[in-house]
Amino acid sequence: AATELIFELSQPGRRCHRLPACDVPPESPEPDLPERYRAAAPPPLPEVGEVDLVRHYVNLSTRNMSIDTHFYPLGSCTMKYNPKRHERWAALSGFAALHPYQDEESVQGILRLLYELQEFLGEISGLPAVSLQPAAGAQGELTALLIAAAYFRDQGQTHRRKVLIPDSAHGTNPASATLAGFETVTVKSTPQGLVDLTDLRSKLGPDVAVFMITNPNTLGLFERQIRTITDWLHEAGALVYLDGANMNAILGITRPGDFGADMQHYNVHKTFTGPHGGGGPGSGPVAVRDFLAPYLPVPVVVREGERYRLDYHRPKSIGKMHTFYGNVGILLRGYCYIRTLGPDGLKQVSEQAVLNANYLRARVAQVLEVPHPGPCMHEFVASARKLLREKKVRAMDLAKRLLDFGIHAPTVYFPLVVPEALMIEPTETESKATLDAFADTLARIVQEDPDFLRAAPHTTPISRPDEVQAVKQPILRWQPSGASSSSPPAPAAPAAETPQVVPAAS
Amino acid sequence: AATELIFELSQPGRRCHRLPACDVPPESPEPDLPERYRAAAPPPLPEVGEVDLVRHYVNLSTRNMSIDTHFYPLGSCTMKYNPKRHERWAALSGFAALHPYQDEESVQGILRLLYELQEFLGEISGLPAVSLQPAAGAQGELTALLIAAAYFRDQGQTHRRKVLIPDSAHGTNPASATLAGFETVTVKSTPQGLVDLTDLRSKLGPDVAVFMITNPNTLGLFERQIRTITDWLHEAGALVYLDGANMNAILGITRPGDFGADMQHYNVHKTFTGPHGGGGPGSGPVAVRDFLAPYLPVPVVVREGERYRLDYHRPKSIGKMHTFYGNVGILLRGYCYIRTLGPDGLKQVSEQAVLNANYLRARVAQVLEVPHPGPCMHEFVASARKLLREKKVRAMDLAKRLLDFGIHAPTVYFPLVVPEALMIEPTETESKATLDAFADTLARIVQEDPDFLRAAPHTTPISRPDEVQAVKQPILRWQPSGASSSSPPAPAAPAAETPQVVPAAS
Amino acid sequence: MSYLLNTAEEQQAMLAYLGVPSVEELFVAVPPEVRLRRPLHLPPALTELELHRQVEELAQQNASAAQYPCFLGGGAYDHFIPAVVDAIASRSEYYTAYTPYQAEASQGTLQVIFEYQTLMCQLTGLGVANASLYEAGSGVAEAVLMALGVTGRQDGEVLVAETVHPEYRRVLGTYLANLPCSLRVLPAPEGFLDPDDLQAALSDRTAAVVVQSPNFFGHLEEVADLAAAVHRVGGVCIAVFDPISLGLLRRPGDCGVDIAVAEGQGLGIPLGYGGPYLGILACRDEPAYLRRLPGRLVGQTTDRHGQRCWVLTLQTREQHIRREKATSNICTNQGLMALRASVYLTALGPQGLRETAELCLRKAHYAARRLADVAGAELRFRRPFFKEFTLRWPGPTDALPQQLRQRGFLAALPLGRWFPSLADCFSLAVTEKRTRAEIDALADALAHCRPPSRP
Amino acid sequence: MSYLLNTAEEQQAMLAYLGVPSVEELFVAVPPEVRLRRPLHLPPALTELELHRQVEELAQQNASAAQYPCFLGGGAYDHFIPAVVDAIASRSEYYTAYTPYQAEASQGTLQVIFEYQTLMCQLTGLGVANASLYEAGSGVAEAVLMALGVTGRQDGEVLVAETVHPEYRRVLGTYLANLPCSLRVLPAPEGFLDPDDLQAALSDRTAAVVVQSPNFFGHLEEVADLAAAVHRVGGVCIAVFDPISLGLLRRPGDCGVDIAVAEGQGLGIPLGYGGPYLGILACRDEPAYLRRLPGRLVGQTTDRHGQRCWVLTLQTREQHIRREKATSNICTNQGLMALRASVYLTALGPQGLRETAELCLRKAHYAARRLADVAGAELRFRRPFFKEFTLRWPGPTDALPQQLRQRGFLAALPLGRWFPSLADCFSLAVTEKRTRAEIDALADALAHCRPPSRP
Repeated sequence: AATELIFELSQPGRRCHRLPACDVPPESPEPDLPERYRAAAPPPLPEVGEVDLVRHYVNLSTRNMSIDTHFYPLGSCTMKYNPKRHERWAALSGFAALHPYQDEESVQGILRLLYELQEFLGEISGLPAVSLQPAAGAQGELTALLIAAAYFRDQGQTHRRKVLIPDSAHGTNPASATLAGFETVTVKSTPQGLVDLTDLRSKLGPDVAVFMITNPNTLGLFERQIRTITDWLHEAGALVYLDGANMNAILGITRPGDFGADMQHYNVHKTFTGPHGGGGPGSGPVAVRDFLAPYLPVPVVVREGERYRLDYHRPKSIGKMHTFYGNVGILLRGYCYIRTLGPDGLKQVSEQAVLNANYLRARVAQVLEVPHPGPCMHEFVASARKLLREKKVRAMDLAKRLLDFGIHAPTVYFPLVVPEALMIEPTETESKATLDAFADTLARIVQEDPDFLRAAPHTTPISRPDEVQAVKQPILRWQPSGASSSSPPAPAAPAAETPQVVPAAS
Repeated sequence: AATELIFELSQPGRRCHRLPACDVPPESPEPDLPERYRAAAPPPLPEVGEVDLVRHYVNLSTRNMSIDTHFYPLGSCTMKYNPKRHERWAALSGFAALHPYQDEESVQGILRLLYELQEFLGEISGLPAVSLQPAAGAQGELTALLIAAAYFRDQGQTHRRKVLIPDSAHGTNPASATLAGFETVTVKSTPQGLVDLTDLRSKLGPDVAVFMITNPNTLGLFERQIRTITDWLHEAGALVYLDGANMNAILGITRPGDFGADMQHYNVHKTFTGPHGGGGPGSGPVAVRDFLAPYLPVPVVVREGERYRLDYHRPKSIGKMHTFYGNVGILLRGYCYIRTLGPDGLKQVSEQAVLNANYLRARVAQVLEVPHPGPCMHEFVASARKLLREKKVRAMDLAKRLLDFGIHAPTVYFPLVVPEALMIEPTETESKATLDAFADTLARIVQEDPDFLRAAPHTTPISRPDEVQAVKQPILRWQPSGASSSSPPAPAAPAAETPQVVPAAS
Repeated sequence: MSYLLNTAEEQQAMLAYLGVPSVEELFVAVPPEVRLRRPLHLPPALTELELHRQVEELAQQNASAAQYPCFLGGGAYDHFIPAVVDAIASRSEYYTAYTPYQAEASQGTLQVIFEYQTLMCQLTGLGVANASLYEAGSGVAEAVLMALGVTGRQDGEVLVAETVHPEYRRVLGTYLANLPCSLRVLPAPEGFLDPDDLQAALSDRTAAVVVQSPNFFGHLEEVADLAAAVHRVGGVCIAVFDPISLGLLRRPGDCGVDIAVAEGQGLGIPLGYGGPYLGILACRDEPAYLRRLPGRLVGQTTDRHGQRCWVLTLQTREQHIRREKATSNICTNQGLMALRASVYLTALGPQGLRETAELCLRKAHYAARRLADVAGAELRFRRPFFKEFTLRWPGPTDALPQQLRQRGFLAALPLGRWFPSLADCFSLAVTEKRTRAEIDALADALAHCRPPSRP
Repeated sequence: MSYLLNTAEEQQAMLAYLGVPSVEELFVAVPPEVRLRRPLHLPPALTELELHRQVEELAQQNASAAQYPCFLGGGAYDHFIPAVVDAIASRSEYYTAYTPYQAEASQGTLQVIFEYQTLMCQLTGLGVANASLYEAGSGVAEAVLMALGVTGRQDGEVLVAETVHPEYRRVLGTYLANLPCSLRVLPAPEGFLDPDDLQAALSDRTAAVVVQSPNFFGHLEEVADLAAAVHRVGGVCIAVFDPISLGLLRRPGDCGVDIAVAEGQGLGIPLGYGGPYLGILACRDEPAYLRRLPGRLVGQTTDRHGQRCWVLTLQTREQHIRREKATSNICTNQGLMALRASVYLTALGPQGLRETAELCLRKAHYAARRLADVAGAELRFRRPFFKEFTLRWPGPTDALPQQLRQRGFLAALPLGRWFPSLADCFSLAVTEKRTRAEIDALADALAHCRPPSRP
């Protein structure tokens, strides 16, 4: 019954929410709404009672794994515990019921909070100028690239059309670069999983605008040559952008500004534990060096004595990325997190995240190949290549089988540079006991019958959905007529070969 | 893992909640707390992290059936939908953060709400004097009986020592009567499930203080002779007490005060949909005739002009049943419910509850014996007697098997006057579709293999716990030493024969 | 109406199936002469939006402890509630379930209660705890009823210290009104029960002695000495405790108490204008006690697959089986409140409970020093106290709460309504939530409340 | 620290297993010269109780729509949020899960999104909706990027009505800054886009036309006529709509719109000082559109047992597979906000949505009549409007919001910051929450704000 769609519960005439009678006098002398604008009937939404609605959505919720119910070592996503206190605070009406166009005098509390958060993020990254506006990491990337474009335009360097991106980068990097109007150039990785300096050198030139680097990178490795890299870029007149997806490894340990980045984004929903919400909302503030500050989106929160205000008067600004000021509700949670942890606590977060990852890496290395030398930072990538060769068991099969043990699957088939990749990020909020249980389970699973593994999971509500069918005959909405959809066949883009599951950068 | 006890997750030194540093100067010149009062160590509570705690209790919660997830036709318990708006309102700090000893001027809002609720409950029952103090139905019963005792004492009729109780009554009735210092006398039921008037007549005498009647009774039947019964009692100088457990059937239809009751309790958590909370908190206000008002517990909320106050000056009062004013949080939900439904809505509640019950009764009667003639009121009792005779399948087996279909079991083996009883109360907040699904499922189940039924449920996290073992070797707490408990053997009272599952009156 | 599901069409279909023309026909058993022939006199139905407005207005007509620092005590305390407690208690699988009769459908609630029972044993140092009672006042009454049974002194005497919360004493009196035993209050003019005074009152008729520590005035009683004295005459010692205090104080079980009772409100339960609260009851792990324990119990067992699981057990004590012979008429527990207390204690852990108690102790003592410095005020008693203390005030105390509220505080519980001899006294409670700044400001406020015409 | 799990002993055990003496050793890859050798300059850690106090103080330094009747609009509206929406959205299985890559572990989120997509199709009358975007402003930009691809007019012209929210236009400008297309704003001096003016601006270079109805001033545009004109030159018509208005108004799909975009905040999402909100995007069910749809999509399929189920699908449009060739860089959706909108629309149903829209319409028109009666005020435009309208005021409007707040209202959005020619104008929005009494009181308050020295 939980799998019935809400539309299938609809009964004409059934109702849940009711509205008060109208308390203003009727329209006169002419109708308020000319007939030509009026729909004959309201939209054909479902008609259900309150108990139907509640049972439907409550039961549906239990068909998810989540941090609150399971270990969720989804690499690159930093699925750490989401504190309940944040939910209580974010719900305070003094925040939740603020209209974005209230006069500034009436929102001094939230402006102060946002101002302080700007300061915190500037300090943590070593990049002092911050915009909280981007609504997600990918939008943060785009914002930074638009800032770079504006900067070079301002500098008369419109010939800088290229953005260099390592082959291990998140897909958002090249996509954002394209969207910002740049051409992308891929830089190779070494067998050790780091940027291939020779390849980088060969691609550096006067047409390069930005190097987008993820550090620690998506293999969980810190770029040992980071200073060399950033020095080269700066010598070439280019800017260095840090993809901040992996900030959880380096809080208080090292700062992007100190290792040569000029711009970075944060994922507040990762590093500072905004709840992931089944896919969002996220929040992707950007931090930049002072010389790039004029290009930040408007408004920026500024302080004048004891008052705070929104500064829109920034003539070189790229403009706006968001109608209002960003995902304030998520920013608020990030603020509370930073204030809860403090400087020592944040450093301990990274230390523990790295310790957990290395411990789990060492345990997993007893079972699966871990292709890159350690120590790792906050995550690591294992490979099921050998299992595939020997038993035709794929990374995906292991991932699915883990679900049977109440463990969410790691990220699989990413980064693309590792065959049969399993990308594992335990985070600092998991205990040794949980890590041991994961490793023990994995060790047990790899011994299991290959056919059994290829049919896994065996205990979940569904198992191995037909993704090819979903693409070939897309059904993207429920329709009253019955089973088959009028949706057209899928677009011609290549489909069948592509990996089924890949990570979100942002 | 969900079945691990929280104690088994404990790790010495692990912590969740932390306290601020002390901001007052240290004690001086002598210590605040003499050594002889101090414990050497704090209690050996579990030591867990916040994510452990949250996962534990969130996962545990999903091992319950509940109204929010399943149809829950538990007879006599009125498991209707609990509106979400009530939870929002009860959490308002203007209610939730009121200290019971605040000065009256500072609590005019809640006093007004409680005053109005007293008025509402008086009007609904036709018994105008109300105390909101009893914390549950059973305490409401006791309160009413203590009022009766005080009244008769006041009247010089201390010879009235007996309380008459029908054999179909909830167990709380005789237990409350005993606790109030009365002797109990059982009155038989007729084969039609109503009070046996001849038996009643024979037991009526000058020593009778109170007749406790449940109407509609626990078979879901309205006592057609209710006026005769109450007239007889009044002629005999006794009082009539109505067990209000079944008020959901008669809101706005008939009033206990109008059919001759002198006192009644309400179950706010049933009739007015306070959430049942896994067993409580409930709320059991009593309503009485004006001549009994002086005996109500103190305080009563009174109105003086536009102000409300707590009236403690009631010299004939029985005293107090609760340290403060009762379960205000549940009363508040009841108030909101009555204001949401209004007079017409409450009547429709009963009409729909009765319609649902009769419809389901008719459908179930195709499958199981329904021993008493209809129409029923808001619930009905079916019997699996025939199945037991023919297939050795018991009511309990059907109840357990229903769980496999996502339907909470009805109440079984109650009332005691029906062999192999299944007591079914659908409530008004369930749809015809849900009732049909129940009836269809039941029809399917009775055809199933008896061995299979006797082993049911088959899909729940556990199945058929050994209740005899639980009684013979009671383990009533976890102990660090390991499996076996130091708890002593059980008390000698008869155990094995008693029904496993029985309903709550209150 | 908002929560009714069936449409007019469905109702017609159901009536058609039943073969009756209208719902009215289903009420034939209700005699016409008792039918209500008019609408109930109740206010008209309101939509969620309308009622939301009205309910918010009612809430705003109260001055809450969320706005005003609260120094009120007397059995209800403004302790901090960590957000995890609310988060877990708002899981609707807990709050919309009922009594866990069907173990297979109720392992969540059952395990929570089993854990609660264990936590209460850990907290009190006693061997058995029930699944909870309504609140402390009726909890004391239930404990006394147990003691009457355990001692067999059904027509004996119950002694209660005057320092026990006066409303607990009153509830106890109400419960015992029609029973053969007698009830005697032991005076405590110095704010604690002197063991010698108890000794003098004990006899072989003594069924139970009820004490409270920290007591109503906040003072610590000599519980171990009192319990030993009670035991010497074969009576049962019942002690009311403050669960928060056990972060620091010796546990009732370790002091020889037979039955420990407490108000569990401080364990993560909102003040809520007095309820719903949580009645904690724990006792010796002895058959005579267990047999007479009121309320529900959850026990551990195994299912047909051998899995560990939990069930309601020892139900033969209870009303639904024993009817008039039951140990009590109770047939619910405060399930959701027991869940809150469990989450609270688990969140705090031993160290957190200790630190909370330490903060209460130190802040209360700081407050006592500061307030006793206010001209005219003085500590009424010289006894060790935990988080609550009593001040004498030069003049009547009835108007003080309102005066202090006007200066921004919920504070001062005048004691005259229960103790005429203490009409010039009031008590204050200080929890870990109170800051030094709030305490200092309260002292200033109190200084302004001084009646002008007194020395 | 609060959320770290491992004790010192466990950390030692882990280090021992790794054979390293300290955590420091694990950071060897970080070159010493870039290590931070000092603590971060951040405020010290606070416990929950301490931070609770500070955060509550910050919240209280704001004047919220929970205290003041809110008549502000401009893309965010104070609609009523039924309690069921909060109850469902607070299920932590929803809010602590992430992107549903593993379908077997994510059917809850996947089905919710599939239902959301369907609801958006039902609402808009279009055939496809994505799993949601960040909010309306960037949603408009994404729609325009789609249109550039669909028409193949990558270096063509994008026309935007001046009546489209100025911040949506500004976001669009930011997104398009480095792309070959050009962007032109079509003036609308009378508060709506005259179809003749559009006609004159259209050409075979026109890739997309963006209109909004109800528009930024609250007025209804002639969407069907505009769409028809756009189609005649082979362009794509993008319309921004107000989801609440569709309880009464013709749906974008029924007016011939190709891509409909909306801010979904009104659908059960708190005002929250501007975010997180919900970007709704729906479009024609045609391959050219589907291929270029940004963001996630959930599709129905069957599992290996033949059960109906849901998966993320058509991922070959997305960045994680197509990288620089992706249709957009988006790799999240606003999952939790889409859930809120779904619950909201389901709770309202067709009838509830209609009644809500009707109340907004009637109350807004009542308010317009009342406020235009205030001496000196007048309606600036004479166009049909839905729930928002523009008043001309005899004098500068900058101080009005503060003046009205001091009289108890959040009201008046001065338009001068976006439209210098409307420096003497402000807009007001009226939702179903506003009462006649509040509207009347606002009119009184406005009368008192009149600048003294103007006629």
